[in-house]
Amino acid sequence: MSGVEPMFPSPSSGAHVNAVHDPFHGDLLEVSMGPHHPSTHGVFRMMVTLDGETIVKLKPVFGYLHRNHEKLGENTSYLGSMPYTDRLDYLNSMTNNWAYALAVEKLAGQPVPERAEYLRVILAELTRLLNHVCLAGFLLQDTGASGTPLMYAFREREKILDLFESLSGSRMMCNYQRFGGCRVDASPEWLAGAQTITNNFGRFLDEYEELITGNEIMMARTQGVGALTPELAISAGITGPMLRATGVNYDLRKVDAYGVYSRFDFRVPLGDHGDTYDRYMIRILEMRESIKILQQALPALPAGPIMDPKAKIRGFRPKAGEAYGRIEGPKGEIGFYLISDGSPNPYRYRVRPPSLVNLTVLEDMCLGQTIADAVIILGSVDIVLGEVDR
Amino acid sequence: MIGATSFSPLLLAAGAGADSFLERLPLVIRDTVAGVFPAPLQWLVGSTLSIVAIVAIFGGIFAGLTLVERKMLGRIQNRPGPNRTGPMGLLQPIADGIKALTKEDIVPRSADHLLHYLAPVALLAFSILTFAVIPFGRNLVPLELDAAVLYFFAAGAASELAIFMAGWASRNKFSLLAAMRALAQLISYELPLLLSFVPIIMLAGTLSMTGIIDAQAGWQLGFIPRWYIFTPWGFAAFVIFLIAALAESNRSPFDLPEAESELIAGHLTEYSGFKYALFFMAEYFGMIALSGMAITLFLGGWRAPLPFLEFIPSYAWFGAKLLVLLLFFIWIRGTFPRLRIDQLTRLAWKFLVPLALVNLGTAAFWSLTSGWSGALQLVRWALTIAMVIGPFVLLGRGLSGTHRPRTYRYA
Amino acid sequence: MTIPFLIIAFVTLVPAAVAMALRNLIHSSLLLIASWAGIAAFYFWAGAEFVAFAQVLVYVGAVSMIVLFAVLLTRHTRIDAGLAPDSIGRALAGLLAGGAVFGVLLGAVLSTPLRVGAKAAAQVPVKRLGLELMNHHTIALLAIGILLTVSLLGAVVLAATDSKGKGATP
Amino acid sequence: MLGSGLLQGLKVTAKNLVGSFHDPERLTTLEYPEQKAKLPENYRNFPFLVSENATDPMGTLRCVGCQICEKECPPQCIYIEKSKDKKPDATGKMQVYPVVFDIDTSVCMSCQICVEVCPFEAIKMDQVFEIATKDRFTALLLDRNQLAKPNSYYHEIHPTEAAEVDARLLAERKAAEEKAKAAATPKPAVAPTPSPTATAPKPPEAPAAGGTPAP
Repeated sequence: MSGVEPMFPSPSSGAHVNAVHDPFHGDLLEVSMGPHHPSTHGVFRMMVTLDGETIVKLKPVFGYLHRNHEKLGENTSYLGSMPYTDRLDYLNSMTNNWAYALAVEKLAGQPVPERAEYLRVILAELTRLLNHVCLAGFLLQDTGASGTPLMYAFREREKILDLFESLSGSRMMCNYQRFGGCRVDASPEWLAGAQTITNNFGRFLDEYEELITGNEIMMARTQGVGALTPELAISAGITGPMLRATGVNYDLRKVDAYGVYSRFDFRVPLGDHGDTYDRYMIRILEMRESIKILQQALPALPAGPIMDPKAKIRGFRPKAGEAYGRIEGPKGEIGFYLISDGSPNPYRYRVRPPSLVNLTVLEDMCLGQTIADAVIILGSVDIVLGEVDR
Repeated sequence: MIGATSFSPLLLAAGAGADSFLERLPLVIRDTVAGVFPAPLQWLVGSTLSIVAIVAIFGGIFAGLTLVERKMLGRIQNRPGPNRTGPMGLLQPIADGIKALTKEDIVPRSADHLLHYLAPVALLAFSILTFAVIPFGRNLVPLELDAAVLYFFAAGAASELAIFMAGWASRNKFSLLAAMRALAQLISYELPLLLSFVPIIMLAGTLSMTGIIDAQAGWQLGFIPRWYIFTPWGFAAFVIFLIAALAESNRSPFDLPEAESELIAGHLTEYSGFKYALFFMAEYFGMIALSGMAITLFLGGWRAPLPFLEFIPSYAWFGAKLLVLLLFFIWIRGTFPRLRIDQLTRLAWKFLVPLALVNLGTAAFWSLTSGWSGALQLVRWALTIAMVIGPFVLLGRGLSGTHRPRTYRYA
Repeated sequence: MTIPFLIIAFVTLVPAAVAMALRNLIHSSLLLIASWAGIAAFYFWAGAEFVAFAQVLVYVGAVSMIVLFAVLLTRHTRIDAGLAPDSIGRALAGLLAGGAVFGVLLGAVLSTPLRVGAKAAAQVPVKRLGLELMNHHTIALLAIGILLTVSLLGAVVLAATDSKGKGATP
Repeated sequence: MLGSGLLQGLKVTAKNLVGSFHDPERLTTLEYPEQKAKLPENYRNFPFLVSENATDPMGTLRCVGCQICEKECPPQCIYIEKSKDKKPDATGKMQVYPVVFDIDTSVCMSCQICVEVCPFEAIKMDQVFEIATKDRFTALLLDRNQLAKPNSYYHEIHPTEAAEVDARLLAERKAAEEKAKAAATPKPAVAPTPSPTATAPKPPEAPAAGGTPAP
């Protein structure tokens, strides 16, 4: 951007905005959306350069929520880092915990009893429902539906959060998985509650789809907006529903078949256009698949201990070495890479955040779209700043 | 004297109308109050009384409407809505009013102070002007004008000016961008709004409101009122009028200027305190005026829907229909996402305007074939319905051609 | 020369004059719109309601938008540009031209056969206006209609080609 | 047909509008101060120190000042100072007790790792969440007097958990008495009974180290 002479002095009171002159496009408008903006899902800033309404350049700026998570991991014990993983992607603490526990178990070669494996699958699928319902609600909120779809989504989310609270003690900061199993056993009443919720969830989804999916305004606003090509998605390392929306068949639950996923039959939906509508629909269909998994896993939950008896809670010193544990989180592949030097603290503690990786292609998707679309495209990427900034 | 003849005071009801006491009540009040003053001043007192009545009643309706809107939106979203201030949240409008009054009124330093102050005043003035011609009841016609419908749209059209002043005076890039959007939206929806009521004028044969209401008097087949909404072209015009009214009053699917998710609060970004409340009052008055217009043109103004219900006073019927339309506006706000600016203007120019023009033809056909009777009556209805549905489906396909719910494959 | 006539004349002429003197283009265009409203008041005073509402609808509603958009979108004029006459000669030439036009207008007004009636003309209902237009002046009406449609289509064609030229949005 | 999706949407919102008047499922708001949600038993907020009885909380604190929780706490918000002298604990063994036991509740994130690693069942999670204060510093730093709560309170908020903990402590006390009786009477030929390992039904709090603090 050459020649940034403010043709039109940006008023001190108005948002930080100045007009720039660009030799190719003529007079452009550089607008800063965020970090304090109603629709950027947290402290995330987009420096958008507009030519009229269409976006010519978009520079994402983040790091406002950086809490030095990985360096902290190196100074606390393995167990000490577990509650911090809740704060990574604060919408899905169960899947964060499981990814970390999986990595440490791989590092220390720690077996996990059957019942704990089944419980982990149940809780991961409940978290997937939670996250995708949240996304659908926020996406509709960005397109302008004044809160109605979001309230329906939150009504369902609260039921699942109550389940997590009665099991782990806290709605969102569960700190529930341990290396070699889970911390608290699921009581029969809890399992009955989970069963009723999964049975009713299908009915809620039908009502939700009736409200949204056929809605002409919603289709007009999202179809063909923010399209992502499969090649770009693969080369940018995109994972999760965003990748499957472009048609690439890559789901860790099928690829790695970690835990006991191989025992359940479920399908992986794939999109063709990779635009915002596909990303929304893929998440709705994935919710239906998660319900199917839950309905198979809940009755088949075996009895037995939920914690491997030989597992040590304190003074846990894995042998020196490194391990990378990854699971299919609701937002994509969340992985933990640990290097241990035999001491109680990990030598290196690295998190692979799916939100950050999926965010790297934001500019490619937004070029040529209008400013109203940029908001929806950001919404469909489904980022949580806790995970992006770590 | 300025047009003494045209500004006639509250007209005594021409039509037969039930002479029940309630019906003549407004006249009785006006005569008793005007009687106190000497003769030359009586006209002046009568007019100020009607002005005071309109501003008071519709100010109250505005206050009630803000509460009803929040309660209804709440109920749609499975929550009770405001119920803390007063028994059922009934004191909420008063609380909002006090809040708006006491909030600090910040004016940006680089703003154009004169225009910044004038914008809400102008917007409110223009939207209140439109109330002068709407007949609220048999004897409640504030101003009996011969070209009343044209007056209504002249006052409505001037409100664009005020929005431009608001956007420009704030000297803020966001509000200027939003003011441009608002103007594009208002101008492109002015045409369908005007075109949708032209067939009514053609069939009613007059531009004056009471004339249109009289044209909708009488009953078909004994109990169906002869309102224009019950004719195929009338229903199509009513739908176009409602969509355009939604856009004119910046309501839900078209609330682009105040698109929170994009441009913060559009041209209202730099307003706070009472000026912000004035903008909202103007928006709600615009909505009430447009629904009053829709009632007069399509729903037979203050006429009762069924013959045996005539004993209820006429202004009660106007109020009931107004309530139904306002609730419909709120219901739409609770359901639909927002359209983008280019889709919004494409909807206006490529869908509503052609439909309104075709509707003109259908109404012409309807009026020419009014002589047909017996079997021909059915043919007439069938043809008119075909002339309404046909273009709707054709243009509809063109509008949302590629947008269809998709089917997905599974790996 | 009744009082309302003076008031309306004041409301029409003074904003127009002030508009010429102001430096801020937006303020002057808004004052211009105020004087158009003054003209509408004239029609009202003369009892021609229909023309008054048409004047408000067309001028205050639409033409004002065009004026404001034109002022806003012309990029290169400084918004607060007030053109001070840079030489006495040019100011004199301006006055001369203005005076000449004023003289011609005054002559035409004074020599017209219109009698200056104190009483306002009879109230003309809109229906008679319509019939009059449709019977005696249909040709003029149709000609204006065609003119407007052609200009509308021209604008649409211009706008369509213009957006394609500068990189069409998807 | 063009408008069918929109009409469907309107039908859903209308169903919810009407439903919110009669169907409890469609009106989920809980008017907080008047109606309070029933907290699940596992709910945890800030920790508290368990004392055997309410009459003499400082005397009968279960905590022996072993500082394991201080070391294991991720945000390091516990501060303990041991006493010089010793006092007998529940099983009669002479134990040190904490003179100072502060928890900075502005740092604590209620992750209950201290409860998990405490070998003496001395610290448990509380369920009090209405703890707003005006004073940002001293009021949030709770000392041992504010933290100590009787075992009866523990039974109140976590009934099943408290019952298991009491059962285990009782077993330990009995085992310790038998050992003491066995040691007091002449040396029997057989080896002393092995100290009771973790009993099966107990929730896997921490493998009871039989009274001696793990290294």
